[in-house]
Amino acid sequence: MLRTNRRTFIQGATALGLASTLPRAAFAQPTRGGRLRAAMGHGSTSDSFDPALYSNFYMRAQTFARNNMLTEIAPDQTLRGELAERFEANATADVWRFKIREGVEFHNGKTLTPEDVVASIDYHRVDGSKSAVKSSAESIAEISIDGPWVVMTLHEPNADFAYLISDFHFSIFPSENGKIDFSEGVGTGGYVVESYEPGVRTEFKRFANYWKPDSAYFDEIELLTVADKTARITAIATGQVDIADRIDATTASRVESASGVRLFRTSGPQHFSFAMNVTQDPFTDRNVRLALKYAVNREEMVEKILGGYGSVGNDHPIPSSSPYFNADLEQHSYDPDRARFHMKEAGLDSISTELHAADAAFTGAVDAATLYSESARAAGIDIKVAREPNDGYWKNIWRNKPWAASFWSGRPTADAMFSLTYASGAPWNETAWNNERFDKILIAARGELDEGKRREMYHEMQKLVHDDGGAVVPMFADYIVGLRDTVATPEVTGNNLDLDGLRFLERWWMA
Amino acid sequence: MNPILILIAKRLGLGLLTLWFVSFGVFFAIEALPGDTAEAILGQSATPETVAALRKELHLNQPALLRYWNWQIAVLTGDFGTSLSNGRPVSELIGTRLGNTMFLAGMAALISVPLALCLGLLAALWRNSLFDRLINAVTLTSISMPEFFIGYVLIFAFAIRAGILPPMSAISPTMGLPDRIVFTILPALTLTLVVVAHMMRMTRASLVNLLSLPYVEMARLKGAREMRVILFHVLPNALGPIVTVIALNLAYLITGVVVVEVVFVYPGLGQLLVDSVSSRDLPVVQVSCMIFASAYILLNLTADVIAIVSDPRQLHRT
Amino acid sequence: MSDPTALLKLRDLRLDGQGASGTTHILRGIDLDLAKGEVLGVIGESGAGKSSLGLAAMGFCRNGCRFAGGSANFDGNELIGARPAVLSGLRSTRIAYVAQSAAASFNPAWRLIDQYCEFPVLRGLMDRKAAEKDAIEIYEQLRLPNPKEIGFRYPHQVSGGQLQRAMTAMAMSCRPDLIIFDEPTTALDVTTQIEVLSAIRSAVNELGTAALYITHDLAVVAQMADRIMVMRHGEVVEEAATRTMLDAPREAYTKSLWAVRNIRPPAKPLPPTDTAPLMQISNVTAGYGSNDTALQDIGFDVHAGRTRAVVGESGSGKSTAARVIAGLLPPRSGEVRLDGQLLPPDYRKRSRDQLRKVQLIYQMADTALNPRQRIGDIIARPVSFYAGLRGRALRERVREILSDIELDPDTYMDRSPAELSGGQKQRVGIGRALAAEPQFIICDEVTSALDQIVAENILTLLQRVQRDYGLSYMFITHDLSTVRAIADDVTVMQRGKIVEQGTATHILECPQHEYTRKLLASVPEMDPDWLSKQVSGVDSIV
Amino acid sequence: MKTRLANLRQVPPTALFGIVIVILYIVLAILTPALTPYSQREIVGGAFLPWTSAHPLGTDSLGRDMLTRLLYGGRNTLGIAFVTTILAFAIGMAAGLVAVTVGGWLEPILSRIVDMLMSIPQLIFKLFLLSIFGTSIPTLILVIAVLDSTRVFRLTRAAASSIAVMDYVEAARLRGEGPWWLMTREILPNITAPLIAEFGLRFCFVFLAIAALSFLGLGIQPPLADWGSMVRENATLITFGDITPLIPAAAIAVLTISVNFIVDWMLHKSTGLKE
Repeated sequence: MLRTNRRTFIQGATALGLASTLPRAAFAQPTRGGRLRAAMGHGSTSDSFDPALYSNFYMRAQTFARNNMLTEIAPDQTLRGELAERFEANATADVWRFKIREGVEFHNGKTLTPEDVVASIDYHRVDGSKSAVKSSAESIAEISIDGPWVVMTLHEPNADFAYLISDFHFSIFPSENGKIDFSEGVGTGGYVVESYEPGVRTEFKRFANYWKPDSAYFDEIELLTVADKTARITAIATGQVDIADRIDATTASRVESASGVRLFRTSGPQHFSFAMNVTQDPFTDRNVRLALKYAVNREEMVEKILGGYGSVGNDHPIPSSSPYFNADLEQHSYDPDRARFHMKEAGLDSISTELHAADAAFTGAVDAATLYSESARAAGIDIKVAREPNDGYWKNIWRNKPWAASFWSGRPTADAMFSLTYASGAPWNETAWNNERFDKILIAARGELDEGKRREMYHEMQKLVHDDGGAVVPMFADYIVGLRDTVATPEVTGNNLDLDGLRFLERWWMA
Repeated sequence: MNPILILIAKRLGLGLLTLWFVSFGVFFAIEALPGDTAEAILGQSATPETVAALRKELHLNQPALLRYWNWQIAVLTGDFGTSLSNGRPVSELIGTRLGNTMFLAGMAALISVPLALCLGLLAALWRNSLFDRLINAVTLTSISMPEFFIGYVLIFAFAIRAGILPPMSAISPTMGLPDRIVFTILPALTLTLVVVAHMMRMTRASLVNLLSLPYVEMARLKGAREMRVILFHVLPNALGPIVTVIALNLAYLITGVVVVEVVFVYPGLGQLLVDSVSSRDLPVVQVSCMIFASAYILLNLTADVIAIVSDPRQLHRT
Repeated sequence: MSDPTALLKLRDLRLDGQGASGTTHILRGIDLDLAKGEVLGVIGESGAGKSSLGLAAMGFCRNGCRFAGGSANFDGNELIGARPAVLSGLRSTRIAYVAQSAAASFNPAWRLIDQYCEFPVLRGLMDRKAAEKDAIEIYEQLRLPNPKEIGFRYPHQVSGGQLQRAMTAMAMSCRPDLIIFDEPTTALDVTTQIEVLSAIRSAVNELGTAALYITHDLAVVAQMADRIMVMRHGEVVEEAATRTMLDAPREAYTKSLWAVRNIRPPAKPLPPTDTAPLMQISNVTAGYGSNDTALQDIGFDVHAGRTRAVVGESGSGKSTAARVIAGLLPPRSGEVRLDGQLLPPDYRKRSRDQLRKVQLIYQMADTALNPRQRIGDIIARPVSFYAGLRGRALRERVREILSDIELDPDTYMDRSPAELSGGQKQRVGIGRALAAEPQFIICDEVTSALDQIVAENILTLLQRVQRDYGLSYMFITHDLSTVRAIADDVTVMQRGKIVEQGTATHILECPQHEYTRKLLASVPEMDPDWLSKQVSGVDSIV
Repeated sequence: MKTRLANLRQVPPTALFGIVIVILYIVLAILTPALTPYSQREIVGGAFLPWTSAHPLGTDSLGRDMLTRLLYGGRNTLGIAFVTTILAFAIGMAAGLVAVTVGGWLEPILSRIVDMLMSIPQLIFKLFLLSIFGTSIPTLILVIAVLDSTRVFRLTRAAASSIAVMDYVEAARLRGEGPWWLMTREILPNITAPLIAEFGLRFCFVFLAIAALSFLGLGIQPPLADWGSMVRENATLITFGDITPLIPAAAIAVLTISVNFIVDWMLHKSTGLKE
């Protein structure tokens, strides 16, 4: 019942995938075969198969190739079952039931059981879990098995729970006595890991007994980590790889001009922010925050930092591609006079503050901060850019300095994004913002199954963050990927993340 | 031969002591680094809770000295431990990378050492000729250029313009030897250009230095022609410094090639070490540093032994 | 072409050297004829061009030099401007060379016999086996000890005198027509020199080889040569048969060389020895390592105003004794007293005044003067350091000292050591010692690196300042003619022990110890028959 | 003075070229602020603009004027390398001279420490230390200076010990001179030639090391311009046949070549080696 409900509002988003930039001819029927070589900027020697510690896009792509989750975000942004054949919630959205697909085989020949699912979820919620998704996992009060069904009872209602569980950390691994075994990277996914050198490469072979039809088209895949952007671009330009991600906005046009290469853009939820700690002076004053929001030239930043490959942000984390995006909200724009006005309201003649940034936050963060500083000067605001070392930025600077640059890759749902970063007491509440009304509707929206009411709630939340919140979100950045003509993409691709929701390995094929 | 054995024993002992100091220094240097493995791995997604959990799992909550002690005991029993960040055995993790590093170093050495020796000999033979000046200027130039410059120029020339060699050298253990060689040519060539100058100039200088000695004049007065003078009379006496400089450069080929690894995306030990430092992966950093230091120590020892063996004055003390 | 039988004919041979200061003429038109089997002695002081002449006779010139004209004809082959292949073909097989320092001229990486066999085998004269057999025969002929085995040693394992003979053997390996000997015995001790000389002479006689024998030592050349040629400044001064040349030199320069040999100290009233000695060395035993004993229980006194010569060959411990006295090498036992006062064994423990009273003059003036300091500064430092003079007074004192050592203050004050000749540098060394106003000066082989005429001048200067300043000298030397010239008392040392000591007249006129006698007997004399006379005697001692 | 001019005429063309280039670099480095219309961190236009009269070398990946950054990069890198080299020499020379002159137990201890420091690969060691102590310019200078001073120490020790055995040094010792006099008056003036030559070489190595570290992201930090990171930031252009990023690399190469030429000539002169 819920599934049909959800579909109605998600469909609107499908057109937002930027697949339309591609030539028509690319949308041929998928064909099986070939060897794909892809170079990704992410991936490090410290990566491992341990689902608690997955952290980057490389591991996401790898995980989606070798493992399945209970649910999957489809290219059209709808949620559909993956290893869960069906799933449903009770009326209060606090009990969720997942019917586990039968006859699904792991790479090692073991058949998938509900016990595997329980063990895989439990791995993240046990005491002393080090998991990155511990907070999501802990929202589950109880897991039980009911025949082919796995039943999860939540502490609080959450209409988006099925979305949360689609997170790649919740990969389903084979288990024994309630303990999962992830050491060899064995899953139920479309590809078997032949070899994996952390920070270097993964070699995949197609899994002959993959359960999912019309999926996993390549025979073999070589997924490389190529951290050096120049090397990635050279590799795609010379045809040494078929896919290279994280193309710099500034070089994108040149990459596109190379023969046999085309760009693949995704306007997703990835956004940059300058997070003010609202408990510290001068950011305690809402007018100061507003003054700073009007003192940034967002168009210039998109142009210069993103090379035009992105869009302006409106000081909240919800992308325009989201079904809950509040289009009616006033767009904050560069207006020195209004900035001055809010300064006066705050009883100040000028503001002098420090903005901490490092390129570890996002590429060009220091330059973005410098641009910010220059545009703010016209409004009489003196922003000193404090350049910080990349190493240790997240630990020492972010959330420790009153105002610092930050980066969010986005979350699949508005709820997840808000809960993670804006709810009071949320682990990553980078602005230390604490708004009762916001917290109240955030929780209410989770349990609200009426779409219209829900949308209104999310619109209000965006407005609250927009008007009162401590984050300046100047821009949403596109993901840019270089593709060689050897690679074909489907007509509709996901825009919740880079590279077709990072499920390109099972959704794309050789041309 | 006795003095040589004594020297080897002495130097090995000293080398072990150095290694111990290195391991000690590395351990506490990593301790001094801001942040630990737990924080490094969890990165932006770290919460105090999960960091604490991970720390406990990795035993990072134990006192540093105890951890160092345990590590040391384990290493002495041949167990290099497991990587903190991905839980793989360090020996396995480093093994592949070390193999790659050695392969690249070996290939670069195979090209550069004979080349440097030949050029050095010829330059000494035809000293002050046009050839000598030319080779001198060329090697000075190549020694003066940053590695990444040479690397990018070679990529531009051979991979982009000519399109005959791959720009990226992401070799894998499953590759066959011919493929490996093709993939490694460009980085090996880059390294060759970097080290050949040093070795060649040293070869030439060592030879030329001896040319003014009385026994060289004697060889000429006995009727030896220039080639014979250089090859038979001078070279045996110049071996010491030449071998030393070769050893130094071989050590460099193993230990100093991070930049080349970055430019060519070559999965070598240097990159692993740099990555491990940033993820504070102590066991990996430790073992990598020890490997580098041992390479340096062993190569220098070999050079010294060869220098002694080649010099009868040191070999047969009376 | 005056002598059609001549083996080697040089005509107007000119050699130029290119230096930093421009072109210098090293050989200025040399004419020379050498017949088959003849031995020609070439004599001259350093810089006369005699070594260059020897090399030119092989068609060889050193780097930075070039032949500027003339010809050198060897048995019908023109050597000047000849192709390398021609020259290389003649060398070893027809012309061979024996260098001054055999230790430096043997390739350290090869065994002696390898170096002997190199060219006989390379030129196809014999195979390796035959060459080795031949080497052993020649070694035997040159009276090398252990001729069967010595060839299989490396150069550093063989002593200097033996190396010199091995090098002569090597020169003979292809039975050449001509051997160039370039100061082959200069670096050797006298007792060794006599062995090498006789070995060379008999080998040359037996093989009937012609030879060019180059040396600065008249007495030596008198033993070896049929004819003598005197060179100076790259020119031939005169040339005559050996006896003629010795008995009746024509040119003034030759006569002055001859005269130097006969210089004797002017008679002087000897200071008394019945007072307390100024310097007293007693029961000193010292060595450089724990196992090494370079000095064994030595003791001697030096009285005020007197000169004690310490004589001995290399390794006798005479320089070690100097180091012990200077405090550079604290002895294992024994003591050193100055004016009755015990000197601390380590110079670092000595007072400034004690340091001042004992000064040292070094053998090598080149390394004794800091090349980065001007002459005036070198001499001024001890004056200001010890006497504390400053400014004008200091300058005046430095000028005085410069005048004392017979260097014009105006000219030399601001010069650097590199601009001085060897003799002048040695004078500065003396001046620096005098500047401290010492009581006791150790002269360590101060004249052995100098040409004879210059050396004589230095000795004369030393004697004069001894009188003027009332100094005592300890004079270390291996050269007995120097001892004759300067010593009041003599100590003879051998292998770290004192063999014999006493007044100079006593030791020189009636030596008691057989080593002293051998030492005295080994000093070559101008008599061409001297060597023949001595050989039997020396052999019996050896 | 006359002789100096005469000497200049004897300078080989390679060394002359080197001297001219080095002087040119120094002049440019000093005059940079006057020569450049933009600031090194100022964004003046779009990224990777082609060469125009307004931007003779185009713009970089962030739209900053390339020529401006090239000049500032030279100024920054040169200055830092120079200070670093001076510091390395101060440390290495002092330690080397003290080891030789004072000797005793100090000499083997210093040598051991240096041996140990040198048995760790330099670049890795520097990366390591920089990640510990942070990448500020003072730490960059200090880390490189301390590590490079080991080589200076070795050279100084070798050169000084060959001088220390000279008779004139012994004479000074016997005179009762203290270590300061021995070091500064007797030994140091006689080892200046190899030290100056080493200074040139060391400067090159320091320069290249800073460039390499910057290339790896641990050297001079943006937005300060420096040649190493300029290459890294803009290297992508090479792929598309644009040689602009090679210019800073070439600038490094030209400078180091020049210094090497000068050093080569000085070594020849000081050793008097004609061959």
